[in-house]
Order: sequence, then C-alpha cells, then structure tokens
Amino acid sequence: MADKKWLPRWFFQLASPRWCYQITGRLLPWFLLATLILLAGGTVWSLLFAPADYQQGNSFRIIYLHVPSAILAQSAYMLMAVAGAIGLIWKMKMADMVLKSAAPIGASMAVLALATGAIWGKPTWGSWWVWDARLTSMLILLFLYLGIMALNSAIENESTAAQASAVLALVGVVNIPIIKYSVEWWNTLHQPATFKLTEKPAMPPDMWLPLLVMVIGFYCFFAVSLMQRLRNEIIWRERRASWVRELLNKQ
Amino acid sequence: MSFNSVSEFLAMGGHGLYVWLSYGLGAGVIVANLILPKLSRNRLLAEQKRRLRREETA
Amino acid sequence: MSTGTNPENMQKVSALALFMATMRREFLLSFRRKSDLANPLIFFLMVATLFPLGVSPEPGFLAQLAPGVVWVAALLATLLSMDALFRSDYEDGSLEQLLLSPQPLFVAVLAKVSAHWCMTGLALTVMAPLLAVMLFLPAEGMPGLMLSLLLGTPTLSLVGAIGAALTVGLKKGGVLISLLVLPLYIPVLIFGSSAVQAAVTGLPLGGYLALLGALLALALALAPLAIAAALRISISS
Amino acid sequence: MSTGTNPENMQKVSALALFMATMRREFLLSFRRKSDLANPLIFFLMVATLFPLGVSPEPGFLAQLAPGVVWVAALLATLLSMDALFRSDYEDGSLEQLLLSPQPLFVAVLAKVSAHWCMTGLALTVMAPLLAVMLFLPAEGMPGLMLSLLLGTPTLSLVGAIGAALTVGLKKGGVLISLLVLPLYIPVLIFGSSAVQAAVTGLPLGGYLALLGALLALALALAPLAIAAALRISISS
Amino acid sequence: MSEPLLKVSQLYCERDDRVLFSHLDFALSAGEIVQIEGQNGSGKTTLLRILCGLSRNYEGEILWRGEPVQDVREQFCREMLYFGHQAGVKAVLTPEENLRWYAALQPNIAVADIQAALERVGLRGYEDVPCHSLSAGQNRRVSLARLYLSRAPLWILDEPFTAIDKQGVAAKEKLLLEHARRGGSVILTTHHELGIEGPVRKINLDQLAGTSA
Amino acid sequence: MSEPLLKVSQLYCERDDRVLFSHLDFALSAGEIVQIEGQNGSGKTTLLRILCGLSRNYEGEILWRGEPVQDVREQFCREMLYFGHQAGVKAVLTPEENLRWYAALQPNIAVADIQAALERVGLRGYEDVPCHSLSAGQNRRVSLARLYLSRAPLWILDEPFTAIDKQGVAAKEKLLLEHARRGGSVILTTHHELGIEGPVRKINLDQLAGTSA
Ligand code: HEM
Ligand SMILES: Nc1ncnc2c1ncn2[C@@H]1O[C@H](COP(=O)(O)OP(=O)(O)OP(=O)(O)O)[C@@H](O)[C@H]1O
Ligand SMILES: Nc1ncnc2c1ncn2[C@@H]1O[C@H](COP(=O)(O)OP(=O)(O)OP(=O)(O)O)[C@@H](O)[C@H]1O
Ligand SMILES: [Mg+2]
Ligand SMILES: [Mg+2]
Repeated sequence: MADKKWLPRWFFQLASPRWCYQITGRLLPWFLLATLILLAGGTVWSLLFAPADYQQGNSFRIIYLHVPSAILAQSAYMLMAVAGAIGLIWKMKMADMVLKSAAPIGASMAVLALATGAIWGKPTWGSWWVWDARLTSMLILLFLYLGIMALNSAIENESTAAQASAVLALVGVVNIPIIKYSVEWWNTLHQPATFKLTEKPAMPPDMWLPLLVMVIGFYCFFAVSLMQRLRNEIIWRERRASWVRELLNKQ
Repeated sequence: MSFNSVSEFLAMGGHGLYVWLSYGLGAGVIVANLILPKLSRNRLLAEQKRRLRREETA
Repeated sequence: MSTGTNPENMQKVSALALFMATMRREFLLSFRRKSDLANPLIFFLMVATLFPLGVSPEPGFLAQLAPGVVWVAALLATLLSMDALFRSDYEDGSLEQLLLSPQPLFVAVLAKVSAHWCMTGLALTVMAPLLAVMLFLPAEGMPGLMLSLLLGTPTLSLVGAIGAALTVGLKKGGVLISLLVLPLYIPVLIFGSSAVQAAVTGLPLGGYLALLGALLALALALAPLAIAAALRISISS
Repeated sequence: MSTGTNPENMQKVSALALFMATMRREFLLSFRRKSDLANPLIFFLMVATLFPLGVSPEPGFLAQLAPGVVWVAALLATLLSMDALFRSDYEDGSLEQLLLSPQPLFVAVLAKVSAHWCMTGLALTVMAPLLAVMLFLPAEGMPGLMLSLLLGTPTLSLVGAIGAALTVGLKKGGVLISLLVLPLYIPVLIFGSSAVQAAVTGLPLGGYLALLGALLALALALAPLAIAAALRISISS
Repeated sequence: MSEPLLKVSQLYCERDDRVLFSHLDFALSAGEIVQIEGQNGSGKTTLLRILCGLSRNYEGEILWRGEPVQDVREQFCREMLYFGHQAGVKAVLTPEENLRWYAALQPNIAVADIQAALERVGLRGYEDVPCHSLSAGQNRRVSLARLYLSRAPLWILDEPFTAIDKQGVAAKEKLLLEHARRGGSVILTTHHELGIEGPVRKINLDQLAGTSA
Repeated sequence: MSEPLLKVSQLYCERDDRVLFSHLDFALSAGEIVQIEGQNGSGKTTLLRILCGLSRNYEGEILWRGEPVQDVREQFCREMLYFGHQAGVKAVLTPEENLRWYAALQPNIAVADIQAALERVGLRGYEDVPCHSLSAGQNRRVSLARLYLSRAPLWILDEPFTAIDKQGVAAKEKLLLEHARRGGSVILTTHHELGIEGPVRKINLDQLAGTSA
C-alpha cells in the first residue's frame, strides 16, 4: 500500500461499494431534480423561444438534441476508458461497475446523435446519410460501444467480463484519435466540402444559451441514469454482503 | 415566442415532421434510460428478497 | 537448477528460443494440413471475383473500385482467419500451459502473430498483383498496392489478435471478434486504400506509407502487451 | 415398446416433434447469449460501412455499387456464420447422437438450417433497408432488394450447410468451407443483384425472382439429403 | 431367446497399417454384460464405434437379431444406446434442456421421466444451471442420465465411468446389473475394475491384435 | 526444510452463490503427496486452478516458499508443473513435436530427454504418428510424458489417470512416489483408489463446503 500514499483518501472510499451506494443515494434526488428542470426548461426554450435559423428555418431546433447527445456520447466513452484503466491498475470493483453501467447510456446517446443527425440531414442536405467525417466517426464510436456491450454480455463471469471490456475500452480509446484523424483526412481527400458541417457559427446568445442549458441537462441526465444503473450493479454484486442483506430486510 | 399559433408551432415552418420526430426520439431515449434502470431495480430487489426468504426457511 | 553464469543473458536466450520454437510450431501446424495454407488466399481471390459478378464487369468501373476492393478483401481474409489463432490452443489446453510458463507471455504471443502474418498478410501481399490485374487496376498502382499491404497487414494481424484473445473463452467467438475488431481496422483501410489511389493518380504516397508505418510501430509496441493481458483475463474466469 | 396403433402415422408425428425440438434447441442456444443473435446483423452493417470507406464516399458512385455490395455483404455474413452450424455439435458429441437416432436425419438437419436462416437470412432481410439507405440505393430498388433477399438467403443457408457438413470433421474448417461454398453461391449472387438492379432501373424483375425461387425449390429438395449424407461421411472416417 | 441379440463374426480392422483385431467373433445374448479389455490404443473405441454403426472402416459381419445390421439400421438405432468418449452435452443449455432434446431424438423416451433421471444421477438442484458451470464429472452425469431414461435393450458404453466419483460409479454399476437382469445387454470398456458380480464376460483385444505384417 | 513449499491459508471460493470451500488451510512440505478428495462438483479442479495461478476467483492467501505467490510468479511457474483436465496436446503434431514445444516453454527441460520420456510412457514407435491418430489414452500419455521430463519440485495434477490403462496407472504411481522420495511434492485429484503406500495425505473438500449463507 506504500506506493499508493499519494492518492487522496476519497479515492479509496470510492473503492467501497457500500460508501458509493450511500453517497449516490443521497445525490440521486438532487440530480434528478436538476435534470427535470433543465431538460424541461431547455426544451420549452429551444422549441418555443429560440429564433429560427435564417437558412435552415425551424429544422435548426434539432441542434438542441443533436449536439448534447453527440457530446455526451463522446464523454461517456472517455469516462469508460478512464474507469477501465483504474479498474485494471488498482483492481477497483467500482470502476468495473462504472464501465459496465456507462456503456448502454453512451450507446443510446450515440444512437440519438446519429438519428437526430440523419433526420436533420434530410431537410438540409436532402439525404438521410452522407459519408462525412463527423458522421462516420460517430458511427464507428457506436460500433465500439456495441462491441464492448457484446463482449460484456458474452462473458458470464462478472470480473472477467469487466476486465475484458476494460482492455477493449482502452484499446478503443487509443484508436479514437487515430480514427477521427484518418476519417477526417479520408473525407477531405475524396470529397470536396459540399456538405461540410457548419463550423460553430457566431450564434446569437438566444440561440446558444438554450443549447448550453440542454447540454448541462444532458450531463445531469447522464449522471442520474449512471447512478441508477450503478446502484443496481452494486446490489447485485454485493448481494452476499451483510449490509445489502440489512438493506433488503429494511425495505 | 417565435410562433404565433399552435398550428404554426406544430408545422415548424414545414419541418414539423423532422423536428417532432427528433424530439419524440429524444424523449423516448431519455425516458427509457430513466425508467429501465428503475424497473430492473424493482426486479432485482424482489428477486433478492425472495432469495433471502428462501435461505432463511432452508 | 541451471542458473548459469549470467542469468540476465540466459533469460534472453531462452526467450529467443521460445520465440523460434513457437514460430516453428505454428508453421508446422499450418503445413501439416496444406489446405489451411491456401485457404486465406483462395478466399481473397474469391471475394475479388464476387465483385465483378455482383456489381458490374465493366473494366473502367472496376478499375475505380479496385484499390478499395483489394483492401477490403485483404481485411476480411485476415479477419476470417483471426478466430482460429488462439481457439485451438484454448480448447486443447495448450494455452493454459503457455500461461503457466515462466517465460514472458508476450514473446510467445508475438511469435504466434508473426507466424500468422507470414501465412496470411505476407501471402496476400504476394498474391495481390494477380487480383489487381483481375480488377483492371492500372499498372501504376501496383507498387503502392504492394507496399501498403506490406505495411498494413501486420497491423491487421496484431490488432485482430487482441480481439481473438478477448473472445477466446467464448463459444462461437467467430462473429463477435469481427464486431470488436472491424472498427479498429478502419484507419488501416483508409490509409491503405488511399495510398493505392494516390499511386494510381500519380500523387506522392510517402505520407500514407509513413502513416501506415506509424500505425504498425504503435501496434507492435502495444498490441503484444494487450494480447497477453487479454489472454490472462480470458483464462482466469 | 410403444409401437402404437398406426406406426406410419406415429413416425410422422415423432419426426415433427424432432423438427420442433431441434428448432427450439437452436433458438435457445442463440438466445442464451443474446450477442450471437445480433452479431451477423452487425457484421452485415459493418461490411457495408467498409465500402464507402475503402472505395469512395460519393453518393452517385455508391448508388451504383449498392445492389452488389448489399448482396455480397449478405453472402459473406451467411458464409461466416455457417462454420458454426455443425461444428459445436461435432465437438461435444451431439452430432454422433443425432446420427444414431432412429429418426430421419434430414428432418433434424432441416430444422437446424431453418433456425439458422431465421437468425441470419431473415434478420438480414429485415435490416437491408437500413443498409440500402447508407449506400444511397434509390428508393425504387427497395422492394426488389427485400424480395430477392427473402428468396435468396434460404438457398445460401441450405447450400452453405452442405459445405459445413463436409468440413465438420476437420480442424479449422472456417476457410475451407468458403472455398467449397462460394462457387455454389455465385448463381444466387448474380440473380439477386440483377433483380435489385432491375428494380432500380424500373425493369421487370419477375424473371429473376422466379429464378431465385427455382433455385430455392431445388435447394430445399436436394440439400437436406446432401447434408445428411455429408454428415454421415464426415463422421464415419 | 435362442437367437443372440448381436452377433459379430470375423471382424477385422486395421488402422495406419496396424491390425487392431482380426478374426474377432462373439455373440451377445440378452442379459449379458461384455467388457472389452485392452491396453491404451488396443482398439476398444474403434470396435465400439464399428458396432454402433458410426464407423464403417472394417471387414466382417455384424448381425442384429440375425440380420445384417446395415439392413435394419433404423430398428437397430431404436434399440441401441451409445455413450461415447464425448458426452454430447451442450454447454450453454441446462441439464434438463439437454435431455429434452435427447428425448426428441429417441422416440421411445418419455419426457416426463427426465426429472427423475436427473435426480438419480445426483443433479438435483442443478436442473437450471447451464452445463458450462458444471464440473467435469457433473457434465458426464448429465449424459449418464440417459441410461436411466433409455428403454433400449443394447447399451454400448465407452468408458462411462470417466470423471465419476466413487459413489457415482457404484450406482452406475448397480444400474448395469439391473439392466442385465431385466433382459438388456451391455458392451462396455473401462480401465476401472468392475465391481459387478454377475454375468460379466471379458474380451481382451490385446490377444486379438494381428501381427502388423 | 523447516519452511513448507506451499502454504495456503483461509482460502475461500464461491461459484454461482455456492460456497465451494472456506477456511481452507494447509501446508505442503517437500516430499509430501496430497490427494484432494471430494464428490463430483465439490471444487477440486477449481482449487487446483487457483493454486497454480490460472484462476483468480478466490479470497485468502497462498504463499510459495513464504512469499505471496503473485509476487514471485515467475519463480513459481519455473518450479511448478500443472497437468489439467485437458491434456494440452496438439492433434496434428506428433508426440515428439508436442513435447519439444513444451520444452521451449519450460527452460529447465532438456530436449535430449524427450525420446527417453516417450519410451517410458509406452509410446515407442508412435513418435512420428500425429496425435489425432492416437487413442484417448495415448493422447493422455503424451502429456504425462512431461512428468518424466520435469525437474519442478511441485506437481499439480488434475485426474492424471483418466483414460490410462492399469499398467500405465501403476507406473505413474511409482513415479509419483519416486518424485516424493527425491524431495518433490505432489497435489493431485483422482477418483481412483491410489495404490501408493507412503506419505499420502488426504484433504476432503466435501467437509469444507460452507453453508451457502
Ligand atoms: C447522422 C448525421 C450526423 C451525425 C452523426 C452528426 C454528428 C455530430 C457530431 C459528432 C458533432 C460534434 C459534437 C461536439 O462534440 O461538439 C456534431 C455537431 C454538430 N452537428 Fe452534427 N451530425 C449529423 C448531422 C448533422 C446535420 C444534418 C447537421 C446540420 C446541417 C448537423 C449540424 C451540427 C452542428 C451545427 C453541430 C455543432 C458544431 C459544433 O459544435 O462543433 N449535424 N454532429
Ligand atoms: N465456469 C464455471 N462457472 C461457474 N461455476 C462453475 C464453473 N465451473 C465449475 N463451476 C461450479 O463449481 C463447482 C466445482 O467445480 P469443479 O470443476 O471444481 O469440481 P470438481 O471437484 O473438479 O468435480 P469433478 O470431480 O467432477 O471434476 C461445481 O459445482 C460447478 O457447478
Ligand atoms: N482417427 C484415427 N486414424 C488413424 N488411426 C487411429 C485413429 N484413431 C485411433 N487410431 C489408432 O487406432 C488404435 C486404436 O485406437 P482406439 O481409440 O480404438 O484405442 P482404445 O482401445 O480405445 O484406447 P484407449 O484405452 O486409450 O481409449 C490406436 O493405436 C490408434 O493409433
Ligand atoms: Mg478409447
Ligand atoms: Mg474436476
């Protein structure tokens, strides 16, 4: 343990499933409240009050779902890779659980980003799908998610499954910049920038403020969903521990 | 407020289908992500309680 | 028992011996059943024949397709042969013995992957000109094709072996492995086919080859360790 | 012991029971590991993504490729999943038991192939529109694509099973099977992709579909017997 | 019962230019247990696979109830149970599901008996566990449960006691004896000393190996 | 030799909610033979896989020459021989080729001894036959030849006598005894009654299975 002195105390508390269960239990209602307020407020704002884009008209409102889900899909993968590294290095069970719980949420965000993008593409580009760099790398990200989920579900033993997914997540994260870079280069090489995504335009504040609200709302939603799944996972894995027994008896 | 009437709001300047499809999908994904863990939690707790009871009697 | 005079050195010698012995064993295993050796090649050839049949037999059109199709075929041929890399060792218990050896695991793993590459990637590279002719690839593209395959296929073998190691404990890993590995193959595919296209159009292809080389260096450095870790994890359940 | 009142009839009943039990078992085997079910589909999807990446992302060009690529992808996805059809039964000894059953072997074989088709061919057909959109296949081609896949994929499963049965006794049959089976797949590929192309260009496609149907009828009549015979030969070595 | 169930005459088999057995003659009547003996590699498995019809790599004649076995194949399969080196157990299925499929293969097995058979091989409580989570011996037991289900008169068993613990072996030996008493007959190989007192006949293959000339 | 070779303390393992063993303590000194006993499914294989380091699915401590085994992994692997349920024999290679590769894995094995070892397991004349043309028992013998090559002090053997004929078993039992006399030690499982007279200690897992609470 001598070599772990430099790590702060809370890091080791994190390793305790019981402590995590309790702390997430206390945080969960607040995050849920924040999620509901931010998402409801953001949706109303973006649908009713944000101005329409002068070029794209009202289809522009899809951005308020599209961008948060795309950002979240990428962040969730980073989180998984970090959790995987921690799980492999310090053999921390909680990190394994985070990795496993984050995967389906991240995958559903990637699906949402792809679906909203595709829907948006139809009115703007006249086609559901275009082999653009951003789109392609999002699709590959979805494949990476699906791979991790499939591997996780194919291995019966929990800790083996967690470690195998961690290795895969790490290999994937090494590859993400390579994939992004290669895909971008490939596209600019083959195809002139006919359909280039509008690089962050100088949006007026009443356009990007609701976007900010939505992004924060999505992060809160991610936290809520992650904590819910995490708590389930904790109960399942610790089902033999006495504190879970007491917890079950209390309810 | 960018819209003058409900029908205008629903039409979204001709892009109603796309916008509402997106928001519907978004709502679906988010709600599913909140509800499914809740359901599986209920199932898990019931299962474990049953197991505890079984072990107590055994 | 035999600590020798210079243990450090002894260790290196015996690791080298393990590398050679493992290579030798893998080659023996393949040569014993000659069909195994020919199969990836014939598969490669057949995927390339499917295209003219399924898409269009027109030379001009095919020439445009050729760089991509050759690369996709090489990629699929590698992928197909990947699943068998560790599976038979797992099933007959040799893999357990390998894991329990005092020798560094990554050495044996590297030997297995090298042997695999010689029998798929290298062989595909040698075969590629035949395919290129069948698909009417212009002659200028040929050096680019060969060089890019030579630099790209080892990466495919190394990365594919990670997937094989992760799925070795599972029944029917065959399809799961493609799911895990294909996304990781995409950069190689892109740079590889771009190199061929550049060669066809007379553009400089040094950049692409350098990139493929960089990917290979990265894979050579990291993949053996990842494979070794994945094998230990898969077995320890 | 239980010769029953009408042995002829009894036999039919028990053969039907065997068919149902085998189907049920195959579905169970797949559903137990949910990923197995999704894998051929995801593979299908990924092969289709490789093409734009390897060849060219340009919609016009891809649209021309689309019928062929979708069909080649379906063919490869079926081929890849074929090897597992009898192998695990062979390895754990269930195949011996199947051969020693007094029931007609071709019934069990037909059940296995049907289950396999439901989980690959049928599923691929349902997925195909997604692929078609990704490859910019014109909307007019869609019905032709679906119909041709619906009629063609069962033939692929049946013919592939013959190859699987012939190679089941060999280690590493994975690539050998493609070698045996691909040539037999070519007519299906040609008629299938022609049907789609005809649909895209607005030509009548009844002829192609009739041909695919005829191939299917032929395969349905002959393949189960061929598979049964091949299995007996493979085992009795 | 004047006619033997199974009659083998002048059976000859060689592998890789080595004669495993030649001039092998024996007859098996109802109620008999025959143990094939021999060293490792003497040809026991090969003989059993020939007898049950899995291998056709032999010369000589095999009669089932007086008729050449290849002519009455279906009848023979109906009345024979083969238990080979591999157990024929699917790893992802539970013991019960495995046996259900087996019952579909053999029409005269009653599905209703499966539970009882599993209980008798000591797998009670494991009915719902997939077989890959069972031990080596438990996997063999799943397959051995078929002996309790079978109504076939002829059992051909290739090392049925591999990986089975002592109590298990004793129970199976009793079962074989019962089967013989009911008029069934058994051909088996095992390297283990049979604890059966009764009508066990031994055939030693080591003496039957021809010269390799 | 005051310090035991291997010392296990408070070993605990559960699988699928069933405790296989808990509070398992034992020490193994040089010259000892320990037989792990237990019914099918009692956890013998699981225990051996934990001891040799293939499975990490346990709680408790395992010391090798006084140090935690995970800290001296390489040293431990060098001094240990594991023989598992699967023989680790490649079917298309000949017995000799199989053993050559094995010799490369274990640096202190001399390649020159391989011929002698094959002869001692009764495979003389089969050195050049691919293993898929050998019988079940002969395949196991190829792997058992490793015992004659090994210089490792600790042998961990999981049912080494499966499929081996009687003479073969007797020879292997003698070998174990010799190994113990030379100061080696053995942990093994077998369902067969050991004919060894000497320092055999038995550990019964059936009594160690905790309540599933
Ligand atoms: C399936 C189709 C699409 C996918 C997969 C996709 C994916 C992405 C991704 C990954 C981002 C980056 C989010 C970030 O990290 O900031 C993004 C941002 C964005 N997308 Fe899309 N997109 C798609 C279609 C579209 C369409 C059709 C439009 C509109 C014409 C569009 C407009 C935007 C805008 C304006 C941004 C924000 C740019 C920025 O913040 O950098 N996208 N999209
Ligand atoms: N992969 C696995 N996953 C979960 N449980 C398992 C697994 N393998 C074995 N088990 C369980 O662990 C228990 C012990 O198995 P193990 O193989 O150690 O038994 P064993 O004592 O070696 O039996 P045998 O004498 O049959 O070889 C069994 O009851 C089995 O149900
Ligand atoms: N597939 C094969 N091809 C060629 N020869 C074979 C094959 N299988 C077995 N043999 C040879 O046939 C002989 C008999 O093998 P068989 O498996 O019948 O022996 P066995 O008596 O069952 O031995 P064991 O007690 O080890 O199970 C062996 O000497 C072996 O070399
Ligand atoms: Mg045998
Ligand atoms: Mg065991």
